[in-house]
Amino acid sequence: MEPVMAVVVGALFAASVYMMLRRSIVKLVIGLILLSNAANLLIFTVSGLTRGAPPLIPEGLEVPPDAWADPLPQALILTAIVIGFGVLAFAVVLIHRAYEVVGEDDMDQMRSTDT
Amino acid sequence: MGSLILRTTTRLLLPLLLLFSVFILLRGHDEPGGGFIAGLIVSTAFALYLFAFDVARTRHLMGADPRLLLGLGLLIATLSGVPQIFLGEAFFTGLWWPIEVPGLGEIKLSTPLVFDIGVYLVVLGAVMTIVLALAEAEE
Amino acid sequence: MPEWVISVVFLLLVAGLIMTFVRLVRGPSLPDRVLALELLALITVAFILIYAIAVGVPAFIDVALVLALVGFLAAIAFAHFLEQGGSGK
Amino acid sequence: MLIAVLSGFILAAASPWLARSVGDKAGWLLALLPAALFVYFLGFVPTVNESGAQVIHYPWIPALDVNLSFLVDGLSLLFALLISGIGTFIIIYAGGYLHGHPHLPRFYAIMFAFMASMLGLVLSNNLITLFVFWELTSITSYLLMGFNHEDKNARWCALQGLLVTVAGGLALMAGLIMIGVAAGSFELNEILTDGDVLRDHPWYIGIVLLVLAGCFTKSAQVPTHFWLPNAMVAPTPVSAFLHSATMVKAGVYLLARLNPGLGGTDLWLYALGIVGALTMFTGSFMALRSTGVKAVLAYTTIMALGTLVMLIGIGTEGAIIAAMAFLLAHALYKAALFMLAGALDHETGTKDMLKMGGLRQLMPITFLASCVAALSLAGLPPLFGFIGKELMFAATAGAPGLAFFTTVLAVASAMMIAGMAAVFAIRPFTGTLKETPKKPHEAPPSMLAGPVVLAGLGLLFGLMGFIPAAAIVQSAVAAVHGAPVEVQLYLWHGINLPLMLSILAIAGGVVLFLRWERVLAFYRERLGFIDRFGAERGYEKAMEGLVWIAEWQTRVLQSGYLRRYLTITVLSTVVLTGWTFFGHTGSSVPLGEVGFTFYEFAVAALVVAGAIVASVTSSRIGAAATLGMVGFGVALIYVMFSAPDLGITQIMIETLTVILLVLVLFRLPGFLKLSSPTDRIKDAATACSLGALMTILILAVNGVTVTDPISDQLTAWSYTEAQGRNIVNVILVDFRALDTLGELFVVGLAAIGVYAMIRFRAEDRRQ
Amino acid sequence: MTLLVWNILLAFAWIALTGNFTGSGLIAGFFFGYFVLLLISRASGKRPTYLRKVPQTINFMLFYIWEIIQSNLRVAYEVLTPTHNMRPGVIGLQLSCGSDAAITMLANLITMTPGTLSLDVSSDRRMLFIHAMHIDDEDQLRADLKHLERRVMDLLDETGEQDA
Amino acid sequence: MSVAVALPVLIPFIFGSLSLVFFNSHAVQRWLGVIGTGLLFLATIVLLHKTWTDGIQVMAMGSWPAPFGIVLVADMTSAIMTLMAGMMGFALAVYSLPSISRDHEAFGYYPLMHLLLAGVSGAFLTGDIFNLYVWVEVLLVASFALLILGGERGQMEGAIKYVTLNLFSSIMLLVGVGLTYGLTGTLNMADLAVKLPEVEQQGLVTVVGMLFLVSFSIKAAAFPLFFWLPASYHTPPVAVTALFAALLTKVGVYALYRFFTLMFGNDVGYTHELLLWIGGFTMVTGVLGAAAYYEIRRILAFHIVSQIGYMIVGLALFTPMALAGGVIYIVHNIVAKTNLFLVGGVIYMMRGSYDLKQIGGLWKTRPLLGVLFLLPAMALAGIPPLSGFLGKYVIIRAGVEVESWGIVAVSLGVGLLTLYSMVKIWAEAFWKAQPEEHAARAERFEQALSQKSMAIMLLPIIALGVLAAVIGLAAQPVYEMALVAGHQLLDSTDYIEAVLGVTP
Amino acid sequence: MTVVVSLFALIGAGFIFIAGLGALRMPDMMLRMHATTKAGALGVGLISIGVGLHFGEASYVVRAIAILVFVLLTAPVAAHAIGRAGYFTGVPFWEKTLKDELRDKLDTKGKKLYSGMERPDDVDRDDRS
Ligand code: NA
Ligand code: NA
Repeated sequence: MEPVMAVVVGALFAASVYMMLRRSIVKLVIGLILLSNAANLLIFTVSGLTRGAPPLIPEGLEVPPDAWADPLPQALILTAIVIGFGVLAFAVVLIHRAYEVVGEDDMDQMRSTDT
Repeated sequence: MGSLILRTTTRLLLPLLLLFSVFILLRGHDEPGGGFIAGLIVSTAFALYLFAFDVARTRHLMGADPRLLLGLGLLIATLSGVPQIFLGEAFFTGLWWPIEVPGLGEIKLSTPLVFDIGVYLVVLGAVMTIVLALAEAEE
Repeated sequence: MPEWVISVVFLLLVAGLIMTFVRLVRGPSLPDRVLALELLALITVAFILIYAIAVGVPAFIDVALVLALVGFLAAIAFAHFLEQGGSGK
Repeated sequence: MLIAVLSGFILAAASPWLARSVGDKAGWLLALLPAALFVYFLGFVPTVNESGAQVIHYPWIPALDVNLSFLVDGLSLLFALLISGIGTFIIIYAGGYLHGHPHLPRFYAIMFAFMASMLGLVLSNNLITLFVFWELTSITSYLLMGFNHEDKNARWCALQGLLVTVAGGLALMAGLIMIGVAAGSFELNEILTDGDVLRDHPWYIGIVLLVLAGCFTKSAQVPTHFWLPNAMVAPTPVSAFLHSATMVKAGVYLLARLNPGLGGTDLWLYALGIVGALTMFTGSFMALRSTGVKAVLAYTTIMALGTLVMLIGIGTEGAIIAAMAFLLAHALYKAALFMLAGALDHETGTKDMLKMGGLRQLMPITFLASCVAALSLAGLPPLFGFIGKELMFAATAGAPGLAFFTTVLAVASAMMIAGMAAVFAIRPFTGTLKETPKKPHEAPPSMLAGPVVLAGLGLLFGLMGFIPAAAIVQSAVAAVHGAPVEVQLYLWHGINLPLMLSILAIAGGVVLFLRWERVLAFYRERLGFIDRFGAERGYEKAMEGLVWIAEWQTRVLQSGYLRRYLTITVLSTVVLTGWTFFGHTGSSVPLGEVGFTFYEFAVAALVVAGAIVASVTSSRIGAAATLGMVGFGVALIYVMFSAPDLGITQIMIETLTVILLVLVLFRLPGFLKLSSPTDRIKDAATACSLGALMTILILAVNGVTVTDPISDQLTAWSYTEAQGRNIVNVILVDFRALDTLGELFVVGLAAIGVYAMIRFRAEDRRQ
Repeated sequence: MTLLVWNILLAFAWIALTGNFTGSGLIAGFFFGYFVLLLISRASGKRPTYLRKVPQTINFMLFYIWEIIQSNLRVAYEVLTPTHNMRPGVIGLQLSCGSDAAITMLANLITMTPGTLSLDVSSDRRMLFIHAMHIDDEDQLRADLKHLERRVMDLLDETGEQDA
Repeated sequence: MSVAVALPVLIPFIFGSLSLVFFNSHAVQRWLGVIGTGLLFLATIVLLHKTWTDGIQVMAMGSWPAPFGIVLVADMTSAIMTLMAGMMGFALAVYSLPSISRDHEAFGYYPLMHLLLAGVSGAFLTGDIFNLYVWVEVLLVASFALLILGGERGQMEGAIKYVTLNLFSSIMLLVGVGLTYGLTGTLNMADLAVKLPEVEQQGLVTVVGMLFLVSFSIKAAAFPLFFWLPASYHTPPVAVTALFAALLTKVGVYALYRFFTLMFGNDVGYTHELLLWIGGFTMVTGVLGAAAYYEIRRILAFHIVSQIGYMIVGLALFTPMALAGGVIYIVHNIVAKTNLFLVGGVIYMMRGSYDLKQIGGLWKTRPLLGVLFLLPAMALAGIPPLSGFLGKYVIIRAGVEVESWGIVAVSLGVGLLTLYSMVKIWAEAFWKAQPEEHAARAERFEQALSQKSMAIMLLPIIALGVLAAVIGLAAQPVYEMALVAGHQLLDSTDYIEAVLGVTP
Repeated sequence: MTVVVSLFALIGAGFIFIAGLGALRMPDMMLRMHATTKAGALGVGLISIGVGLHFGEASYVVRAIAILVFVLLTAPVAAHAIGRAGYFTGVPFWEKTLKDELRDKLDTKGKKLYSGMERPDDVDRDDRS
């Protein structure tokens, strides 16, 4: 499954970057959402995929039976998901405000600070 | 949203969601769940209430300003790791106090639990700060 | 549960997923997309439940439980959006 | 010694306060410091003459070979005496010249800082410390040049001087560091004892070129001489000080100082000899056409600097003697002349010699002092300037390989200078009294003390050459030459080639003086192109070019288009990583086992399809809905591969994201198709390249087997040590609680940010 | 009183969730339920009494499940047949019940039963608008709906046409 | 176990949380701001002192030994960087008192400031690569929020670019962390220093290193990835810009130092050659960018880019002296650049504009401010004996010693252009007479500025100006510390032993 | 027991398939909703019962029931919300739709929906909730 997931992650990265390269600020945000999903899945995939063995220790045992999925990447991704959400919330409201002050959903109109 | 049906259902769902969130919070150490997920669930509960009613009522329901919850949560989470230093342990060293309460069985009070409660409050405070601010702007 | 049952069940669920996805993409109105999304949430609940049986891990039921509890919120949110005057375009 | 050098800085800090509290006559009081220093340095003369160079060492940054070590030998002492001696008169003079100026206290402060820097420069034994003071002279002289800073021209000229000298200074810095590294020591007394180490080092040519770049710019050698006349925008006391004994002499000083270490090669000879001679000629040539009292002196300074550089380059014993004698002579007469020029300017209100005349009766002392100093400039006996010039002619005539070239230029220069000296001494004072902007009368004593004393010294030293010779010139020559030399300075050496050349030069000078109007006309009519094509134009073009390049680069790079920024960023990532993967390391992509069930594949495919649809859909809210689907798909993937906590979190976050998008998006407009098809294809290519890179990286890393991940230990401890059965949660709240804490703050911060964004606006509206 | 009932219900919900069918689980559930109620009691509203409704409720649930199954078979038929024989339309149903709970319950039940979908309640709560797949026989449809309303009202102890 | 190493993180966290709890009381927030940053400053001094006297400081959070839990580690580099964070935090808290508007206070300026500092300190001190990602996000989101406080158009536009490009950077960092875990099964930096060289496919290690290189280069605003900085830094209030200028890009630089000494030093010939080119181009493009502008904050913003180049060059040259030079340069730059922004803020308070074409006459009326500008400006231009000269000298000398002539030439040339920019500000804002057409506004602003506000703002300016001089003058101890830092970076034995308790 | 569980799963999945098919091929939004709400909810409900039976243990059974209850509770509310919003925003009906008694009762501006039975002295009862 890893090769399939590798392609999925690649596709998510590509889609997100493509979205971010649009002129629409709304698409920009959607691109950001996809980007963070892509990175999380990348970590998930690259540390190995395990089927049906969540890292939970059943009652009566001290470690999970047999092989279990690596819990550490899961914890990292969980953190990354939540961080991604925080950042996303900010970004969404930011584009909303930017739209309000600029009056257009067009990144190309937002150049006053550089030139 | 001025829908009677939604409002009534929300009144029914709200206690269930709140209870469920506490449940998810407390058992997270042993099964899927924990402070985050619980905090997110309780946030969605209030968000649902917000959609069914309005900002004022949601604020009233919550009682405390979500920014206060946010600050308190952060303070609790941070401070849950500090006192250990006075016992000569590193910050955030887990301390456990299994307490035998008559009729309740053993309750495992611990600093990770306190930490998780902080997490819960932070998530609730943050999400509701955002959602309420947005909804207020909308109104 | 026999292997073939699992396969058939998944086949049905996947078919449902795909058809729902087509509706999600085709729209044409926002409510159409939202109801597709709502159905997707339901199918996902079912999918997770079946998966829990297939691999024999009851812990996954909790995932389904959460989704069942909050899945309809997206629909409520979209409905709210529409009633606030959003166009969906 | 340390106190002696640094006292200037201390006084600089205190002088504004002192000047304000003492009032009018502060100049006289403040001059006590340089006077005391002069006496202090004078005290070193016998010691140095008897027991040679003294090194005084104070550690500063020994780990970096930077020390406050001072080398007191003939050369540094000569300079130190000139700086403190002339400095004394300059301070007094400034009190008169800038009388009543509101910023006079500030002027004193900068002046003292400058003086102290100059002293430090000439006394430093450490290359880096020397450079420190070198740079300080550039900065402080910048502040002095721009003293009349509300005048745009003054700012412009000051900037020019600063940039030219600092540019050279930076080259010098590299050169000095290279010397230190090559010689294995940054202490001059150690470096200079064995010059062959440097001369034989592979870096030698580089070192010489860098050092010359520094010295030539500082000492206004062609083609960077143009800044010096412009520096005349400074108040006259500054010009007098900078041009006679300090600042512009720093380059000469350093060349002389390093001569034992770097000199004696063909490179040194030709570089210094040719550039010096050309500078000498250029200075004289430009002086001849100047009508401003200060401009004339500025160009003659260039002449003198060229002469000194040339002489150091020639490097023979005679040349070094000539250099030191000329240096001393020049310092004396130039300081005097500048102060006199300032007196004229101060009293008449104009700098143009053509507008002055008949001032002899009104300003007799000025006239007398001018005559004496100008005679020294012209190189007439019995003044000290004559001795210097005689020695110079002797040296050029004996220059190895450059005799003819240098001698011809030297004689030509001497002619022109003689002519201009006459113009300066005679034109303003003779003839009929002309109307000037101010009503002239004799300058105050503060402004005459310096010129009179210095001009008098020129006469004294000319008549009694043995005094300077024995006191200081001999030991200075020894320091520059690197070996003891016997020096005797006389007016009369018998009838020889130098004398003939002197006579020739003076005769020519007389002719030029008499025909000066015609000369000026000739310059005006025939030689105007010099201004259009001179080196200064080059500077201006360089500055324009710099600004042009800067603006062009900024337009191109900082275009304001986020899309372009992002494209560059993404492509940088892909190219750098991709090249490292395939090109540099030649890594390969192992295709592991591709085992999957149909429903896993279906979910994966739906995620991809959803992502693609979201990116091409024209419905904004449709994209949000499709995103929700991608989110559910990702949650399913987490569940299918044993991550229930992730599945739940993903679902919750997805739901909240939809809520958020919905709350925000409803006010935004729909998508507009704004980019062109070409753009879209390019963007798709960019996007796909990153996607492909990530796919490859995953596959490659998946091919690496990890034997003992740290999570094995975490799993083992989860229940036994941390009392939790959900290992992921135990990691979150215990093993890696700090991550979680940080993440909480991220969420909290985002909430504050959102709150502020929304509410701040609300406040705006209310107002 | 109603709050107490709610609290007990929540306590049971708690032990159901935790799977901890012991006294301590019940106490804990009661405890947490109490806090939940404390919190939401801010959003005050009328609560019906529940205790004596248990058998009635079970009865009703069975009825309801049956309705759902019926409804689904009908939908399945419509979906699976290649041609559409539906005659859809929106009708307004005059309401007898007046309480929020009853209306909501009725609306939700209608949604889950054969070929009908509640759209909304009029602002004065006298009319429920319903989208139906088949309004060929509108009278029968209305009769079925009124029957459902009656059952809901029985369950919730409402007498009809009151509430003012 | 060292308590000191955790305090620079916990203190701002606690005070940030407290500020949030007292969200509506501005007076309390102000006090918390000054006290909290003051304590942080003290804590960082203690930390540096302990690190200097007792060696590398480590605390395993939660008592979980490395590499299993998260460790906080302070070697000299970390301790010095943290000290700078504490110092700047305190200076800016004081400066903020009169210069930050009521509105900013009402919308979370102080908590954001505390938490930004926490993020920065955490990033400097963590010994875990994922934890570094978390800290980077903390400081990033704090900076997002600070950036938009005020809600003006320019802020929004700048913020969009800032957010987007920095997020891309964070994602690359996250990807890099994920891949590193996939390669080694560990996240602890010291453990990685041991395990990365043991990976069979060494090529892949370098490849993953490139992702970190890209990510941190974006954060550090290195060429060609700096766009976000000039687009946004001049938009918020000057105290915020100063805070950013002081610390944000330095986190990127620090991370480059940490990663490309301790962990990704397996292919120095390649990676550091690359860094050298990046550093060179960064210097040149940055300084040219500054030359193109006539607005104080923009000039200063572009100079940040330029000076990042010097720091990267210090790393790229990869000798103890070069690394020490880099560390000194970072310290110097933080002190001088922050101070320049602060002076710029005072100029604004007195003239109502940052545009050099609209202001002037300051040298005539405000000589003290002139001196206070010259100190950091000349320091930045590398004029001796101020702090910048020390950094420049060490780096150039290191360059000369390894005969890296190209970079020596570029460094020197860039120094000249830096001076040009500083003198441009000086000549226009201080020397030039106040332009008549803007005199009315200037007068209005000057009158509105109270003596007390001015005095409070000048306090940190004077302190930092003196510090710039002290660093240059008392260079021996500064260099000794930096050299120890350089040695520790180059030879990771001590670091690994301190963290893992084993000698590699 | 396996057979029962399999049956629940199969039938449930079948209903979900029908829901998906309905979503795809029903002619208008309202009719699609009939399919998705009912078949979807029932399908999930059946499957969750199957899961409860499969795992048998009390806590899982309770959770399975909880899923069932939640779905049956929330699905109609979601349907109501979407349907109402869709109707209010004017999503077109299938051309074979026979009648629409709501059309003239809606006041979108005042956000009011009239019953057509209002008495003149009516207070706005909406305020009560
Ligand atoms: Na791997
Ligand atoms: Na975490």
